[in-house]
This record gives sequence, structure tokens and C-alpha cells, in this order.
Amino acid sequence: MNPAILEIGPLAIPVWAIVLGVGMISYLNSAAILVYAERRIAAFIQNRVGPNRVGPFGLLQPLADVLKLLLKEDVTPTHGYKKLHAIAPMIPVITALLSVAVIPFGAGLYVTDINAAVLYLLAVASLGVYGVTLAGWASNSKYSLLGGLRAAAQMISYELPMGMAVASVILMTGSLSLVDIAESQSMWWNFFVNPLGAVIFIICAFAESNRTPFDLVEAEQELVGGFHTEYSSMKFGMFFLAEYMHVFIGSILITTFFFGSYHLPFADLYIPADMNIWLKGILDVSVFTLKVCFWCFVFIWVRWTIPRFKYNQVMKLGWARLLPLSIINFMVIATIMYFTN
Amino acid sequence: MIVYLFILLAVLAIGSALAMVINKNVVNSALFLVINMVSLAGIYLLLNAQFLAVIQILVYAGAIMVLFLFVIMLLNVEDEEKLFDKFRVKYFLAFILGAAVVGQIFYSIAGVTDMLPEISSNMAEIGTVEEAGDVLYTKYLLPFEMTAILLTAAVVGALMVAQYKIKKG
Amino acid sequence: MDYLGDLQAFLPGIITAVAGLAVITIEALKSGHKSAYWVTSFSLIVALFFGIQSLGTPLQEAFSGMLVHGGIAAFGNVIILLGTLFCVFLSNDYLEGIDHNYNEVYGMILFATSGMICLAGANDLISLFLGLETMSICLYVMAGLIKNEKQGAEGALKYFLLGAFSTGFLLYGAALLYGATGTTSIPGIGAAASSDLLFLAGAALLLIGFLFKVSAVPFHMWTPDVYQATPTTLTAYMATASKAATFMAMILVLSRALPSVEGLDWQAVLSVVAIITMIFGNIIALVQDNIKRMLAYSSIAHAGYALVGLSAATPEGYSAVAFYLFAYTIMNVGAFGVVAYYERNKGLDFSDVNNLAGLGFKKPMMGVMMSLFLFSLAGIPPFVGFVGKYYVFAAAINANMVPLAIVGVLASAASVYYYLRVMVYLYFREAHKETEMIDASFLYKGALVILALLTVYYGIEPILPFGGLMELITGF
Amino acid sequence: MLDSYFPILILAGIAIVLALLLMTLSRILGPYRPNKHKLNPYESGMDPVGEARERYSISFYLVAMEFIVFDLEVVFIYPWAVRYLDLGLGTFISMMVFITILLIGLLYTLKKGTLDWDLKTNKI
Amino acid sequence: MLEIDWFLGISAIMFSIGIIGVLIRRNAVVIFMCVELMLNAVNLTLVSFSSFHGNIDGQIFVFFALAVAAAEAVVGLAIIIAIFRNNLTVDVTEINLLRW
Repeated sequence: MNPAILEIGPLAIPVWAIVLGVGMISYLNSAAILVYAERRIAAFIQNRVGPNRVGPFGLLQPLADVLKLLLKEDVTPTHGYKKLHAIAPMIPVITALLSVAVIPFGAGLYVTDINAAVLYLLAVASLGVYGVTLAGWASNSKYSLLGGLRAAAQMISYELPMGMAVASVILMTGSLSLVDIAESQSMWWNFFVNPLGAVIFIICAFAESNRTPFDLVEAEQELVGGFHTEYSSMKFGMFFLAEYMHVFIGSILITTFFFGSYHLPFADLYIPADMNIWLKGILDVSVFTLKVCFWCFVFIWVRWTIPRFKYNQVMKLGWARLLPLSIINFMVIATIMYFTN
Repeated sequence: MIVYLFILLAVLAIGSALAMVINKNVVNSALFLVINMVSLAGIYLLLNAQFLAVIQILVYAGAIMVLFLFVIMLLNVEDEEKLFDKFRVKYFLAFILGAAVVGQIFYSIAGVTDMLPEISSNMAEIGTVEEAGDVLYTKYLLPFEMTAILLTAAVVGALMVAQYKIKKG
Repeated sequence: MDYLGDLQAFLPGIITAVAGLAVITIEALKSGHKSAYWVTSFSLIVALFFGIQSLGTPLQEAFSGMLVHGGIAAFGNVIILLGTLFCVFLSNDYLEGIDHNYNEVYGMILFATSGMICLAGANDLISLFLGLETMSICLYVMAGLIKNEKQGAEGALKYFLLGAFSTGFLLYGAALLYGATGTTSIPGIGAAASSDLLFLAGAALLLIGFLFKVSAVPFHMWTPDVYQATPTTLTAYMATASKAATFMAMILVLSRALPSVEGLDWQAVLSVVAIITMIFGNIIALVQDNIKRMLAYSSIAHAGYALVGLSAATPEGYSAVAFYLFAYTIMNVGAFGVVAYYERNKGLDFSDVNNLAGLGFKKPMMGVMMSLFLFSLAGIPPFVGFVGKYYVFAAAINANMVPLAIVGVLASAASVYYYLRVMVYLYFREAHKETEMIDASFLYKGALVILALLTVYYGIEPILPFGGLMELITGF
Repeated sequence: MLDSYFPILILAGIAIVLALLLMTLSRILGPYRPNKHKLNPYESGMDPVGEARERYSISFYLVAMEFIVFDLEVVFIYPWAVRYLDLGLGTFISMMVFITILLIGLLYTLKKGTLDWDLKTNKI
Repeated sequence: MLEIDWFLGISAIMFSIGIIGVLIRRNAVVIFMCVELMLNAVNLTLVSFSSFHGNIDGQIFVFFALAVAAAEAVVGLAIIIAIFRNNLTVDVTEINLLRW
């Protein structure tokens, strides 16, 4: 728990509570903003107009979407397991929200700093697999089950190179705490010293979010909607929400691990150490937000420009290319670090 | 506070263990086992073993149980129709044996609780990643390398057993 | 840390593990390449060489207390490697004959051997547990090797489920011992031993785990099915090397971690188990028609004889057990080897004892060999089996356990019946159907001859004037 | 130490409540008029053929199996990555050996067709 | 405050539930899950002893127990797949196993 306490007049609010609240709200809102952004950007890329009816510039479109989803009929297919069918969509949302706890949004602006934060993130991510698997299983449909199994296999496959890429970051930081990792990049971003790890991590983040070019799970031509073929109403909405939250988290993690977190490049050179705490806080948060927005944009950009892989290509890329590459990258960095120290 | 948390987790752990054993549906059983493992991770936290708590979720719930689920789904294992259809000697023996083990272990535990120490004060430092790293690769070097052999052997063996071999020649 | 010293201490294990990895790599790059077999044999010979070289060195710790080497542990390594080496020699031909000569089998054997060496020298509950599991997991796989027939997979499943079940007990025992003493080191546990209930419960659960692995009687139900389902030469490996390793670990644990504390009378428990095991194993073996099941029950009975030596709990008893394991390994690998030879012939199911009728004269060499190993298993002089039993029972008598020794001798006398029965079929019955018998390869025959020579040599060695093996073992 | 996990507990509570809330909202607001055809599983407008829960290639199993192994590798690597600079050359080499052994296993499984979904030997 | 026998008690109860499950269930997959439950229970014992003794050996033991449980799961499920291929069932009473 962040020990810092913020005193505003007579109120003494612990910083962690503020970060928790703001973080959660931005997580939830990110989905809405991203849906709108995705549509507009897609339209721009495809030379269309995009949503522009609801509100100014179509800004209220996400709200209308949510309302629509809420008012739809909730259908559970026959012979499906009703309870599992209802539980499955909740899992990815919950696991996505849980990751907010360990991420630092600025110097001192974090909810909690636990000893095994990186492993915590991996553990939470690995629990997300249950959502898709169970959704596929509970729907009693061929497409759903195959889609669920495919999604799960793909997610676990890309978790490993991701873990190894993070391991190569930990070699340099010597700590599993995200706060330490963020702090250690005040001079050199990890991207500058470990570019291969960064690239691997980015590819894995794309694959983890199950979006094009890795959206085999819902490859429409083969599997209709994949594991959520049989979902409607808000249950479907929650899978949708989780997908965009994963994009958001992916961007946050890319930023935190490899692109300097809340630091400007080579910040040590020109940011004075005794900067006003409020000013510093605002600077950190805006730098962080900007970077995250950039990566969200990249996610959307890639989705609308790159075609989909075949499933066996995806698996081959994960196991036969990225995993050995990430392990070799790890070993090389470890060797260099060991013999230069 | 901690005591209430402990009771909650304990009830969750034991309840899910029981539910796992008496549930007819295999997928449900597997999910109850996952709940059991997650609540065990919570109990590890109460014991200040923070690193292990995370590992428990990562490896058990996130990897081993996923493998179980995959196999259940691949094989489409059917439900057991009759779990307690009729009285069997086997069930009786099973309960006797289970009760005997519980009784015996309770008895042994009850005999020694006074002698065992209170929770160690330096425990918060012991459960960390750094502490584990310090001994794992020095004192426990041999088991560490044996683990690699064990895992490789398991992978090779499992592949050999699971794949359908077409006879040579 | 003294890494070079550690490497040297675990050298046989390292050689086998590296060879196993090499075999896997060969199989991955060139499927079915013959060199895997040669790598296996060569590495085992080298490992055996180093193992023999370390005989006679005093018992020392290595790997910061995880492992002991030298002394009785070194002798354990020699037994394991010897058994493995001959099993590999026999397996090549046999598996070729039944169309299951996959290179992975050699990899599994090598990994299992590495685990056994870790187990036989374990000085810490953690390395003991890992060694045991490495061994067991490879054995589960071997039991499931013939998976295209129902029997193989069933045997593997039974072995696996019961094995994993017993692992739970063993681990719980280890956990309670750790709780009672605060350390996982075996000498450390011995030093902190107390007679409180936690310690006793831990010791009891640990023993249950061990007794399962050596298939002592209340925990033996997997043995016959598994032995029957496994390819015969691999059964020989299961029955000899793995048992030798487990017994060696038991010797180390019993003698160093469980000293005679008040209230913990494991000697009595073990002697009761030994009596039941000997009686039960021999009686069921009497009625078996399948020769592999017969050998399975006989191996249960032999575990009983070894337990007699353990329950004596004297240095003499422990050395007797070590010698007994040596004797058991060479004669049992031999017996299974001959059975495997018969079984390879198509036409009849030669694992049925009735179908062996009249084969003794048809293939005289195999017949003689079979009789020799069976005589030795029955404990008839002048073969090594007799010497082993003599030492074990003598140790029991010297430890004031005369009734135990008497039961052992009686059970052993009863066992003569079923061993001789096989010979009666081989020599004194008419063959009811003419079958073509294949010729065994030179290496196969050679391995069996060497085993037979060892059986005879160590049977008469104690009366030879120069220093015997038993003196060497008792020297530890 | 437990303090630092307290926010996670709160967060988990909020997340679960939120998920349940969204679920019940749609239950309350949405209509519910089921009929047989609506509840049929989707199969391109046809009546479903055969059982949904068929049996698939064991490649899924093989992938999950390799995942377990390398998940454990990651678990063993992290404490090492934190401490290895202070622990000496022996530790460094032993980790390299560990990784190499697991890579041999990976090579083996890949060569044996783990990722080949249509391989004959991968059928159940 | 928390006392060690509470933790050991939970662990013992879970272990026994596991034993009972192994003995009464007929589905090989479930039997295997019960074995995993037993191993989990033991891990809890180890962690609580480690915590109360104040040394890390018990936790390291759990580390290796985890690795072993993983290896067992890998091999065990492979065997279950193999037996399913032959018998089209994983019911142990139909495979004539476990004749006690």
C-alpha cells in the first residue's frame, strides 16, 4: 500500500485510494473511448466518415452502444451450462481490472507496491484464459468450443515470450516491483538497451488481446464469432469491454516496461530533482497518458492495416520463433550484464 | 480482521474441496479445484509467503488446471451419472480411512501446538523473491537442475504416450 | 561452493542425464537413428566405470548437503548402473522384436537412472523427493509404452494413479518431519529427532510412501498388473534398478534420519510388513500361470526378504540388504531376459507357463540359463541368491529377530515350488505344438551369459580365499 | 507486508460487484422471450448436426503441456534474474544449463509435430 | 492472532477430502484432480511450518513440489488420453482397474 497521504484542507486521503479510484474509472472509460476511437480511425483509414450522428462528432456513440446492449435479450443456448455461461464473461473483466493495482502512473502515484508485482500481472493474465475456455465450453456450439480452445491455446502460447521479455527487463532492474522498474528508466528507457525484447513484448501484447492480426479466435470465415458466438446482450458486451480493456492494459504495460513509464527520454538530464511535487505529478501523468494513447492508436492502426494470419502460422510464430528468440535474447543480455559488472 | 479473512479463506478452501469431490460434472469439479487453489494462495499470503502465493496462482491455477480443462474438453468426458446410487463398502472404507487420517493428524497436531513457535517475526522478509533467489541456486542447486531433467523427461514421455504411434515398417 | 567437487560427486548421474539429453536431441534431429542406442550403452559403461572407481571412498556430503557420495551410496550407484546397463542390452533386441524400439525409451531409461542415482544418494528430503519423482515419472511412461493395446495403457494408468496417490503420502510425511524438526536435511532430522507425535506421524507417512514404491504387501496391488503390461525387459528395469534405488534411499533415511527414539518402533513395523510381504508374495506366486505375474509376485516376496535386513537396523543388516539388492538385480534381470527371449517368439503366448513345455531341450542354452536364474532366485546354493538370503537372515538373527528369520526361511522354501514348476515345464513336459524359435543375437546371449557368470561367481565368492564383496560393503 | 495486498482485496471486491451489476442490469432491462429456435446453438441457420462437444486434435493438449514447462521456467528464472549479479559464476552457468535442457525439450516437441494440427498421430 | 494448528487443520481436512475423493470417484480425471488436491494440502502444511519456523526451506520445498505436480499432471493426463483412445472411457470401474 502506498504510504503517502494527501492533505487537502482538513481531509487526509491516502494516495493509494485516489489512484485506485481514478485508475479504475479510466480503465472502464478507456473501453468507451477506445470503441469510439477505433471506429473513427478505422473510418479514416478506410476513407469513410464513421459514426457522427449521436452527439457532436458522434462522441456519444459509445453510450448509445452500451444502452443498446443493456436492452437486448439475453439468450442461453439449449443444453448449455447456464451458470458457467453467465460466469464466463465476468472473468476477463475482473482479471483486467485487477491489474490496475500494481501499475505506477507517476512518481509515487501507485496503488500498491508488492514484491512480486510482475509475477502478479502474469498470474492475473493467466487467469483470463478461463473466461474464453469456459465461454466456449458452456455454449454447446461447435464454433464456440473450437474458438474457445483456440483462443486459450493462443493466449497461453504468447504469455511465455512475454514473460521472457519481461525477464530480460528484470535482469537490468534487479527487482520485480513495477515501481522500481519504472523508476530505473529515468535515464535510459529499456527500449534503447533492449530493443529486441521490446519488439517481442509488443507482438505478444497484440496476440494476448486477440485482435487482428491475431484474431483467429473469431476468424469470421471459419468460426463465426469464436467463443462468443452464442453470447448476446450485456454478456457479449462484457467480452467486448474486456477486449478493449486488454488493449488499454497492453498499452500501459508496453509503456511501463519498455518506454520509460512516466519518464521523458533521458529525463535525468533536464528534469530537476527538486521539482514542485504538484508540477511533477501533472507532468508524469500527462507523459504517461500520452504514451498510452500512442500505443492504443498503434493497436487500432495495426488492426485495420494488417491481414489476419493462419492459425498454425500464429502458433508457429509463438513457439518456434518468438519463444526461442526471447530466451536467447534473455541469455545474451544476462551474459553481457554478468561480465560487464 | 486477519482472523475473519482467515475464516473466509478456510471456508472457501474446504468448501470448494468438498464441492470438487461431490460434483458430478467434471468441468465443475475442475473449476472448484481452481477456486480451492486461489483461496490457498490467499492463505499463503496470510502466512507471509507472498512469492509462493503468486506462484501458486500462476502455476497451479493458470497452467496446470488449464491443462486439465483442455483434456476434459478434448475428451468430452461424460458426467458420472450415479455418484451415490447405492451404498458400497468402498465408500464406507473411504470415509473410515479419511476420517482416520484426519483424526490421526489432528491428534498429532494437538500434541505439539504448545511446543511450536509463534509466527516468526522475520517472516515478512523470508517470503520474498530475493530470499528465494538467494538459496534456490546455491544450496538447492542439485534439486534445481533435477527439475529441468524431470520436466524434460515428462514432456518427452507425455508426447510419447499421448501421440498415436503408427507401427513401423 | 565447490562446484568441481560437486560435479565429481554426482558424476554418474550427470553422465546419464547428459546422455539422455543427447539421445533426445538425436531423436529430434534424426528420428529412429541407431546411434541413440550406442550413446546409451557407452554412457552407461562410462558411468559404471566411474561408479566402480568411487567404491570404497568414505561417505561424504556434496551439493551443500543435498547429496552423499561414496560409501554405501556408491555401491547403490553401481547396482543401479549395472542393472540399467544389462536392461539396455536386452531391451534393444526385445523392443525391436515387438516393434517398439523407439529411441525415446533409451532417453527415459537414462533420465530415470539419473533420478535413481539422485535418490540413492539423497541426503535431503528435497533431493530425495525429486529423485524419486524423476524415476517414477519415467517409469509411468515406460509402463504405458505399448499403448496401442488396452493392457499397456491400463497398467500405466493404474501405476500412475496409485503412484501419485502414494506420492501424496510421502510428501505429507516429509512435510510433517520438516515441521517437527525445522529442517529438511536427513542428518539434521536425525539430530533433532524427538518422540513427539508430529515426528512419529511424519515418519509413518514417509514409510508408507517408501513401502509403496518397493511394493511391500499392503501397498503392492499395482505390481502384477504393471509388470504384466510393461515390455518385459523394461519390467526387469522396474523390478531391479528402481527397487534398488528406493531401498538404498530407505537405508540412508532409516539409519540417519530415524534413530531409535522412544515411541518410534519402526523396526517392529517393518518386520511385520516383511513377514506379511514374504508370506503373501510367495503364496500368490504359487498359483500364477503367467510367468510375468509369477515373477512379479516373486519380486514382491524378494522385497520382503530385503525388508528383513532393514528391520534388523544394524550396520550388518544394512550391508546385507545392499548385497541382497546386488544379488537380486543380477539374477532378476537375467530371469526377465530369458522370459523376454521366449516371449519374442511368435505363434504362442510364451508368457503362459504351459506353453513353455518342452522348450528346455529345444534351445538348451536358454533353458540352462533360465534354470540357473530361477535356482538362484529360489535361494539354492551355490548361487548368489542363496548368499544374499543367508546374509539377510543372519543379520536378523544377530539382531535377535529369530522368528522373522524363521518365517523368511520357510517362505523361501515354499518359493522353491513355483520356481521349480517352470523348470518342470521346460524339461519334463512334452511340447503340445511345434513352434519355430528364433535365435537370439550375439549381444543378447552375451549379456545373459555375463549375468549367469556373475550369479555363479558371487555365489561361490564368499568361500574363495581373497577378499569378497561383502567385506567391501561392510567396510563402509 | 499484508498491508500492501489490502488494496488488491478491495479491488477484487469492486471488480466482482461491478461485473455482477452489469450482468443483473441487462437481466432486468432486457426482454426475455425465448423460443426453441432462438435457443438453438448457431450453425449457419441449420439445425445443429451431431454433438457440439466433439473430440479435437491433441495438439491443444501438447501446447498446454509445453506451456506448463515454460511457465515453470519463467517462475524459476525470475528469482534468479533478481539476484544473479551477486551470486557468482556457478549460479550463472547453472541457470544457462537449466535453460538449455528445457530448450532441448522444446526442440524435441516441435520436431515431433506438436504444432501440426492435422498430423495423423495427433488424432484422438 | 493466527495459530499454526488452524493452518495444519485445514491442510489435514483437505488432504483427507482428497483421499476420500480418490477412493470414491470413478472418473480417472477426477481421481487425478483429487491427488492434486492432496498435494496442495501438503503444500499448505509446508508453507505454514516454514512460516512458523522462520526458515525458507519449507517454501523452497513447495517450489519443487509444484514442479513435480506439474510434471505429474503432464504425464498423467497423457496416460489418460492414451487410455481414452483405447477404451473410449475414463471410468476406472469400466477399465477394470483399482481392484482393491
